[in-house]
Amino acid sequence: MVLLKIDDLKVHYPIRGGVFKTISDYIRAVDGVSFELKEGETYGLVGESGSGKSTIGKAILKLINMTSGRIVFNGQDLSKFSFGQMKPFRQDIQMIFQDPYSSLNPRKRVADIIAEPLRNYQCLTVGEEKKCVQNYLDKVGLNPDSMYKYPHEFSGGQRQRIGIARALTLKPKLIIADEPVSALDVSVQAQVLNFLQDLQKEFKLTYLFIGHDLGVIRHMCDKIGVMYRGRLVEEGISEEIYENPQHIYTKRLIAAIPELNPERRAQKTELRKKIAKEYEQLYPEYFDEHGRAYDLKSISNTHRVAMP
Amino acid sequence: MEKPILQIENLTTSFKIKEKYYPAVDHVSFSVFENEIVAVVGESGCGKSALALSIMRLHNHQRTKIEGEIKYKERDLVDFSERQMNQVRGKEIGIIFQEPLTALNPLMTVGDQIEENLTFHTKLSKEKRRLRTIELLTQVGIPYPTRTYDQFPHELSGGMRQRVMISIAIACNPSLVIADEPTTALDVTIQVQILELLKSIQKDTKMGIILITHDLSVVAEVADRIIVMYAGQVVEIGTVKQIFANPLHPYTRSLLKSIPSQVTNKKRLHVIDGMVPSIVNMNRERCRFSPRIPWISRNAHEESPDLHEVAPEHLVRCTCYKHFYFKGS
Amino acid sequence: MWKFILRRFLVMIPQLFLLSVIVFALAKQMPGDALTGVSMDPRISPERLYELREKAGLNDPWYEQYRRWISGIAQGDFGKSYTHKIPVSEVIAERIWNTVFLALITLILTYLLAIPMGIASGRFNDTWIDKVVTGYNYLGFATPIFIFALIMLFVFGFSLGWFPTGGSVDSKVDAGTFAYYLSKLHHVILPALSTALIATVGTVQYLRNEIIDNKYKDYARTARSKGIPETQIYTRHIFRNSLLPIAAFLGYEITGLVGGTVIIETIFSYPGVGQLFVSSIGLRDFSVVTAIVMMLGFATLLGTLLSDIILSVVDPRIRIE
Amino acid sequence: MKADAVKNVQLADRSPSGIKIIWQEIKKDRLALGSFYFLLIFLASVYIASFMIDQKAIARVDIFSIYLMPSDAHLLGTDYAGRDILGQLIFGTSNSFTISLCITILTALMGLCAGLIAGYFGGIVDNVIMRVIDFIMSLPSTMMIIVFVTVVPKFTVTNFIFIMSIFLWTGKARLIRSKTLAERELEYVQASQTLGTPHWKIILYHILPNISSVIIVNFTLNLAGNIGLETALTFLGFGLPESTPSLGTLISYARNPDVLENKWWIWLPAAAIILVLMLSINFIGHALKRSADARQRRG
Repeated sequence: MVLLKIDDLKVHYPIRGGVFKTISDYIRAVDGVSFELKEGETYGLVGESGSGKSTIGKAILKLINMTSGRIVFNGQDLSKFSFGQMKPFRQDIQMIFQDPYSSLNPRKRVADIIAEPLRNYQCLTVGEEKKCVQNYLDKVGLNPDSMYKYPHEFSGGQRQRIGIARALTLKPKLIIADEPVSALDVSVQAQVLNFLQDLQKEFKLTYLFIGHDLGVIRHMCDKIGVMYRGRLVEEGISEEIYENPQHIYTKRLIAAIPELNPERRAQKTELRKKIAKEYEQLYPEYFDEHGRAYDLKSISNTHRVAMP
Repeated sequence: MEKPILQIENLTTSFKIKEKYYPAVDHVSFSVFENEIVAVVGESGCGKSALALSIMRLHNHQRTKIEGEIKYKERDLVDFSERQMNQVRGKEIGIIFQEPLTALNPLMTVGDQIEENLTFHTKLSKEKRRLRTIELLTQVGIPYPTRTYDQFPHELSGGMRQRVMISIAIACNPSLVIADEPTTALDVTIQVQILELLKSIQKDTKMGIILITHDLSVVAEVADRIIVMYAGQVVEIGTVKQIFANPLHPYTRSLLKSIPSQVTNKKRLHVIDGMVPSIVNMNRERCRFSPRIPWISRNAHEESPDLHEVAPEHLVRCTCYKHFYFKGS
Repeated sequence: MWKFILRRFLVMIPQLFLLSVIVFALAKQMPGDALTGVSMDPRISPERLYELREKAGLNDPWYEQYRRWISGIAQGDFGKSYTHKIPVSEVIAERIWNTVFLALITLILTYLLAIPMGIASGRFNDTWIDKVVTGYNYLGFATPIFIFALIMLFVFGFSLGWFPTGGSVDSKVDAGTFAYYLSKLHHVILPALSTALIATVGTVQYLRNEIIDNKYKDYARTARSKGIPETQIYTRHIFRNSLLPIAAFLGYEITGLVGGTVIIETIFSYPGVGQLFVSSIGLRDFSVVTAIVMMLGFATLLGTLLSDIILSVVDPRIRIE
Repeated sequence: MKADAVKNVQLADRSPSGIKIIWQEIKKDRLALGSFYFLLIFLASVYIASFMIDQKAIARVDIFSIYLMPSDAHLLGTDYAGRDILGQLIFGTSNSFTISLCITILTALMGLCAGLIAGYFGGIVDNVIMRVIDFIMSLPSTMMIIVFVTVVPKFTVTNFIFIMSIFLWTGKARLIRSKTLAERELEYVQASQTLGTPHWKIILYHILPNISSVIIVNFTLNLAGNIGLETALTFLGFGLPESTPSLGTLISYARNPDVLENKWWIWLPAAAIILVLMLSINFIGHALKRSADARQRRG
């Protein structure tokens, strides 16, 4: 079943210039993106900085105003709601943020941080609330006693887990994870990723996983959308994207993944050279005269590529 | 065997925290040879950046104590005066920082910032300096060097800025370049280009490179030898093949296993329990990694193991690595 | 950059308009108008007065009066002073150069004091020199200019007699001679110094923080990694980057001085615009008051404009859009 | 990684209870602590004294004791109308302090409202508020206040406070706006939005506590500044009406060169009180500033 459907989403920012600050052009942060999330799956949005991947996540939650398009969640069109009207739907869509340091209010205790959504939506007694907070702390592997501590008493990984617990309290259906591990060290990152996978099973969550690390994305996601300059250039299940990339940009991105086996360095360098050449030669075939990627075309049931 | 460019012996860098000195880099020894890339790997707080700054002696002098030997071409930099040090910095040893935007002066043109290096270390005329700067910009792959010369850092993209940083570091043909997380702030595709660039420059100049990074995959791409650091100490040194094919120290092995590899999908990742000990509350008497290996009995550890050779060029700070096994491996 | 400056100029037009409307409204609120003197005359009948008012346009709707008033100002006609019996522009013209001179000397002294102090305490922070400067800053922050000026006047003017206690020039010297200019300087030093010693504090503090900030920045570390000696790092990088915002403060400094002239000129009986302003209010000579507010308001607007322009010129991040 | 570490330290420094830290910081700074106790005792005694003394007796003109030197009868002498200077000092201090406090509170409230709203919502709201602030800031405020004071039909203390506040809230609003803008960029604000917390709650319960230290510092320093400004205006004759004596009133007698030169007891004590008041408030303010700014924090 389709849980979230994004249809031709556009987020444009005006560029003002000239003496009178008139709008001379737009930055097309997201420029006509459409995709679907099925219930229970993990959809990965991958791209380089400025590709618009984070903007999509924020536009779904109305943290950023969208210019046009439709966002249909569970059959409800969210795009026509205002920030305030979104409130009932926020229970079902939650977000995990990138920076474990700034995403927790330094002046609030962990208990208050995790209970914030509960206080907005449910009227619990003090005892119930405490029980609930402790329960979720336990779920993300933190000591229930830590609810009386302040965020600065925790390490980056622990803070990120607090953020996850906070997102879980309303029992959401969809979690938008915006680069949840990119600020963490490898070993801590592994821990958080494991938790995300465990929780997905336990709560039947659907993830929209936004990231730039192709290794992490492949590890986590069932389906992947590759973004470039505000457009989706390719979409497919993990194997298709990684083993059989079709768009020239995807190819280049995949080739850029560092090779963990030092024995194969020379091969990899050769491959990258080849792809770089190909990229230059074939660029006009994959992008129109404005450097904009074409619309997606299906080449198999699951695989879509931006081609003319 | 040839002489190393840089030979570090028992280097200890301590920071003053509340009137007491705590070593962030603890008795580190290694050497760097010509035409070699030595990667220093570790997670945040392991002392790798402190190590980089110690070699250049760029720390805040009032709060830092550097002990041990930093032998650069037979001369010990630790004993150098600031004045002598200034003859080494920029001329003999160059450094590339992580964040190219903040590392460049926002109010100075790119050209002037590169030229500065030449002004202080060469006797070139103004015109010659300009030509050399443009040559450098070309060398680091900047498409329009003469135009970029007069541009300010904020007008360039992240990758271009890092290229400028590199050209500053190599302006005087140093024999050693320290690259402190040079690609962390960059996108993958740009990261590849910068690493390729470093390698190609090395090919031409035969300089030694110390690559400081937290990213094992970057190491696998370019390094010749690897130094793994944990809590201020070196826990394992070896060639890239040794470390990746046969990692011995449990920390190295855990790190490698926790990378979400590109082959295993949806499998659980390996997790190291516990936390990196803080510089202040660290038990320096015991093996520093032992608290994080719960499935090994405590007495299996030697109190404070030394770094010892297990194969040619392969050193490990662990006596009981043979007893370790990992679930699923 | 040109676009920025042009836009900045355009922004000033509505500001100027608003300023003039406010000043005009205030002027209308002020008791008495051009005919107040006449209306006191018992020989003039109310009918005659009405006629006079009609003729002077005082019964027109406010926008009509405003239009006439503003077009007069545009031509340099501020009306007639009721106490001095000459055009306001002439009254002000007599004084304006004194004020400009005082402001100029104050500005120079402020920067002469601020830059070395700020640099010294920022460069050598946490040494004795920094502590001395910081201590001075504490005192300066806590001392209102008018009290400090009074004490200065009391000590150096009255008790020691080193400086004159009023006026802008010795009446015995001939205009245009060297002695005349010397005397002018002599009169201006004490008020200027009193202001500068206090006004400098903000700039010192700002400069100090800016230097301390800059010296731990990454780009300073990069400069050190090039092997540049520490002193050169300061001259080539840190001072430059820290002084540029200070330069941009010049305009705001002027704005601040405009407010200060009112107090300082009154205390030192210095015949400038500020003193004229205070005495005119006392004498209820509102055409002069209106003119001064309008003029100095214009000056402050120009000051902020100047600051914005300087900032856009010196900072390449704004200069190149 | 490095940048994160630094950020971590900065955020960690904003530890939970601001007031505790503030108090610790003041305690560490002997000068500030001394100033604090001094202010407490001094102001308490001034306010108590002003309740006990009969104001009418002080204001009574006594032509037989004009310009008396300090003596047993008049500890600090008398003024041109034979009024006791000490009594006037007590009323002046309490008046000046109360009025400055009122102005500071009023401007703080105005600045908070405007700054928080402009900074949080941004866009057109921000644009409009900032244009207004820019305009008020570009007016010659001292002169405008003077003109307003003379123009206002019924000049009272309340009017004076309002007139001053109109011109003095802008700096605060600007500061609070810039802090709010910076705070708004932090992800915890967005997090609260996604958690369904309404805007006003985010502003009051999340952003405000995080910028409170800045506001407190600014409040303290402004309080000192406003005492200076009020007395200066009164000194010029455009501040408090003479029926409400201020410290500035006493100093304004020094505009007469004879008083300035020969009758120091009239103006000097008032000047000294202003200096001491402003200095001790400033000392506290700077200690607070250090506690708010981790870089400058001692030890």
